[in-house]
Amino acid sequence: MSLDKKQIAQRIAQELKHNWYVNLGIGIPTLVANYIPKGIDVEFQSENGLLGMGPFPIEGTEDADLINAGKQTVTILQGGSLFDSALSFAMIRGQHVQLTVLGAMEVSQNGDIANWKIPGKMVKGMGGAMDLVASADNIIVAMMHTNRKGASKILESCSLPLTGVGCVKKIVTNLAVLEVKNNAFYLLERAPGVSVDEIKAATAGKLIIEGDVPEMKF
Amino acid sequence: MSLDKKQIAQRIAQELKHNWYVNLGIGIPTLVANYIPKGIDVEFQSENGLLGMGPFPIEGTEDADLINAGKQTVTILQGGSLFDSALSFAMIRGQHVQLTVLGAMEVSQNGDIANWKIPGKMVKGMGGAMDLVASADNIIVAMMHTNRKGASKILESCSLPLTGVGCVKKIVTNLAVLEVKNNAFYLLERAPGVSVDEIKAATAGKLIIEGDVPEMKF
Amino acid sequence: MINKVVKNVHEALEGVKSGMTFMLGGFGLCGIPENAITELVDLGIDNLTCISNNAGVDDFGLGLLLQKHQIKKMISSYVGENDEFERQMLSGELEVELIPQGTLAERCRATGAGIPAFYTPAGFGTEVAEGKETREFNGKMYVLEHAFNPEFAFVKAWKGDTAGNLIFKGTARNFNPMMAMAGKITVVEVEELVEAGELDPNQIHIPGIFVQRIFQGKDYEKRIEQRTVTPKS
Amino acid sequence: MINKVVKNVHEALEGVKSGMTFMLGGFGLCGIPENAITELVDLGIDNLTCISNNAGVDDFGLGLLLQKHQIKKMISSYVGENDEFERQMLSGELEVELIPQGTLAERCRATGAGIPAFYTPAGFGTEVAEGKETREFNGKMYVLEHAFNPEFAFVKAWKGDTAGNLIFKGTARNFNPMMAMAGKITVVEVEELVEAGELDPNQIHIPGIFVQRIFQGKDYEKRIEQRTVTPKS
Repeated sequence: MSLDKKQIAQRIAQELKHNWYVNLGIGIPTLVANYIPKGIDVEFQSENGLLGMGPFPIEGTEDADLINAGKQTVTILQGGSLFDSALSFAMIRGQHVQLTVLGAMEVSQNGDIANWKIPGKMVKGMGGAMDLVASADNIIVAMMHTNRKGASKILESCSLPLTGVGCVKKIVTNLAVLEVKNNAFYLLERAPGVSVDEIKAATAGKLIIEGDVPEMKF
Repeated sequence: MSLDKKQIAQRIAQELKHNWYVNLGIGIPTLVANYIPKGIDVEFQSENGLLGMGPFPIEGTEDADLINAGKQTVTILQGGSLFDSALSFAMIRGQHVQLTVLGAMEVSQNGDIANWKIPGKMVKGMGGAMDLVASADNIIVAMMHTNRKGASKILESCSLPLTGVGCVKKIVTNLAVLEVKNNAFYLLERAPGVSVDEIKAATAGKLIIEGDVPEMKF
Repeated sequence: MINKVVKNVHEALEGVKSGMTFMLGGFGLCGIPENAITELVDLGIDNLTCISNNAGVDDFGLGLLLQKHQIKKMISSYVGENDEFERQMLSGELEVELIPQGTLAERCRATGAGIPAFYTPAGFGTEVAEGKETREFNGKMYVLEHAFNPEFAFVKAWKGDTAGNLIFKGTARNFNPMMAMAGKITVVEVEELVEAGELDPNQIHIPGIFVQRIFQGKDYEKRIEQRTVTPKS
Repeated sequence: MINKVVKNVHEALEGVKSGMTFMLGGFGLCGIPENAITELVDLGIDNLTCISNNAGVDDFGLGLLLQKHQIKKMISSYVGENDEFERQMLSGELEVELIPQGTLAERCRATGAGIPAFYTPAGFGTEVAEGKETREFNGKMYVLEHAFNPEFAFVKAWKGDTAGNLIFKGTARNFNPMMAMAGKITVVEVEELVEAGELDPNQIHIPGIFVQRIFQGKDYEKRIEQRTVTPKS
C-alpha cells in the first residue's frame, strides 16, 4: 500500500541525525517535525529569520510578529534565535544547515529538481528554494512518485524549468526511498506492500535494483 | 606663521556640516573633535564598531571593551550604537559616512594619497585607510605641507605606494587650504601671516592661484 | 546627536514621485510598513518599481497599491497570495521579476554596504541565471548578482529612537534591516519611538546612520496571513 | 536544543594541528580569545597561518604565539605594536599579508555566508590590487576579493548560552561575529555561560548554528593598550 503524506514525513524523520539543523519546506516536509525520533536533538530553521522553531502557538497566544516561511503563526523554543533574511541565507548558503527537506514536481536521475514553475500557469516564485537547493549538502525530496494522471515524476531528465541542478541526494515518495547517484535512482526501500514491479512501472528514469529491496520500517 | 597641529584640526572643524557622520583618522584628525562649531550636530564613527563616539572616559571609568580605532579608551554618547566590523565597513563602503579626515605622507594633484607604506621601512599596514579613501565622497587630508627636510608633500605625483587613487578633495596643511581638482591644487586660503610665495615654494605640484587668497579665519 | 524624527507619514514621504524604485520591508504581511503603504496609496503616484519579498494580499499590504494600478514592476521572490496580482501579471499590465529569496536579501545588503556585485550559487543552471555571468570557484558554479539602486526604502521597526537607531521584533525583522541599509532615503515607521539614549547601544539592530527619516507609526493592523494554532487542551 | 558546551579550553581545541589556518577575533587587544591563545601556546603547534586584524603586543595576545615562533604567516590589516613581530618580519622568518580592514571583515563574512567572492573599491589602484581582477561598475573601479578557508575560528564573546548563541559587548564585538560565522570549527570562549533560554532570542548577535564548541572562559586580563582618560575635575 502506498504511503500517505504523514507516512512520507515519518519515513523522512528517520533520516534526521543528532544535532542537525534542518530546514523544512512547505507541505509534506513541514510534517517531518511531528516525527522526530527519540533521543535525537534537531533544530528547525525557518528562512524568514528563525532558528529553534517550535509548534503552532496555543490558541489565543498567536503573534503576528512570529511566523514561519509558510506565513503560519509559530512559536520559538528555548535557545532559539531571531535574525534578518541576510543572516538567514548566510546560514543556508554557508552550509550551516545540515539538511533541507522539500517537495518537488520532478526530479531527474542526475539530481536536478523542478519545483517552482509550470510554463503557462501562474508562477508564484521560487521563494528560498533555489538558495536552499544550490547550497545544501544534504537534500531530501518528499514527493508523490507519480502525478494525478499516473505519469512518473521520477525522470531521466526534468521537463519543467529547473530549481537546481545535480543537488538531490535522496527521495522519499509514497512508493519508495530512492538514492540519487551515478546518474540513476537506486531503490533503497519499498513502501509496505508495494512491489518492486509497481515501483519500476511508476519510475521513468533509470532505476537500479540491487538484491532484495527491503520494506520501509516504521 | 604656520599652523600647529591643533590649528589644522580647528580649521578642518570649520568644514563640518550639520548632521554629518564623520570618521576621524589617528593623529591630527582626532583633534578635530575638540573644535566642533556651535550649533552643528555631528556624530563620530570609529571603524572598529562604534557610532556616537564621545570623549575619553573620566579617570577610573575606562573600559577595556570600549576603545576607538586608535585603541584608545573612549566613551559612547547617548544615541550611539555598537556593531561589528563588517557592518562598520558597510557604513563606510556604502557612503553613509559623509566625511573622512585622515593624515597623509603625500598627496598628488590628481587626488592620489599615500599614507601607509615607506618601502624599506617597517610596514605596519593600512588598517581601514584604504576602505575609507576608496569609499568616501568627501575626504579631507590633514597634513604638514613639507617633510622634516623641507621637501614638499604636495606633489605632481606620489612617490610612495598609494593608499587610494583620485580621491582627495581638500587638504588642510600648516600653510594652506587647498582644493584638489582639474589635476591641480587650488589655493583657497593661507595660514595667517603666510604668504602666497611661501606656499608656492613649499608646493611641488601644480598650484593654481586665482585672485586674492584670503587668510584662514579662526 | 543627529535627529532623524519627522512629524508624520506625510513629511516622511516627501519627495516620492511616480516612476521611482522603492524597497519595502516585510515577509508576507509580517513587518510591512503599513503607514507608508497607506500614504503611497493616498498620494496616488504610479509607475512604481517595488522591491519587496512578497506582494501582499488582495486587500492588504502591497495589494492596496496593486488595486490602484500604481505598480509597474514587482521584484520579489514569491508573489502567490493575490488574485489581482495574478490578473495583472497574466494580462501583461504588471511586470514581474522573480529572484531567489537569499539573493534578494544579499542584493539588498550589498546595496547598503557598497558592494556592487557578488557571486552566489543560487539559481545556477536555471532560468534565473540566463544572461548572467557564471563562474567556478573551488569546483562549484556561481552566478554574479548585482546591487540595487532604490530611491526610497520603507522600513517597519518595532522600537526606534530619535537618532534613528532601530530594534526589530521576532520574524518581523526579515528584510527590514538590509533595506534600511540600502535606501538612498530610508524612511522608518516604528511602533514605539523613544528618546536617544533609551535603547541599549549594544542591542541595536540597525544604527541610525542608515536612517534618514523616522516617525511614530499608528493604527497598526498587523494582519495574520495564516492563523495556525494548537487547540487549548 | 543542540548543546555546544565543552568542558574546558583543552576540549575546545581538540583537533588543532601544526600547519593549520586559524581566524582569531579581536581588534588590538580588545575582544581577543585569551584562553584559546594561551592554550595554543601550551600546545606548541607551529607553522600556523593566523587571520586576525592585529598581531597583539610583545607579551600579550598573538604576540605570545610569535614569541614561540608558532606563526608562519599573519593575515592582518595592521600589525604595528609589536617589536618581535617586526624583527621576524624583517628577517623573513614571518610572512605577512596585509589586507584593508573592511576587506578583511567582508571576506570573513563572505566565508561564513557562502559567498565565494565579491567586489570592493578598497585598494583599487594600489599594490593591494596587484594580480587581482579589477572591474568597473557604474563608472567606478572595484577589486575582486575572495572568501577564506580557515580550519578553526577562535572567538571571544561576552555572554553565550549552551546552544551557542552569542552576545558581544562594546567594541569587543569587532571581528568576532564574522569569524564565528566563518570557522569550519568555531570555538567560542565566553565571560558568562548561561542556560539556553536565558538570553533574549531577539537580542542575539550570533545564533548558535554557527558555533561548534563553547566554553566558560577564565582569568581574563582584558589588557588596555592605550589608557586615555579625562582627569577627574
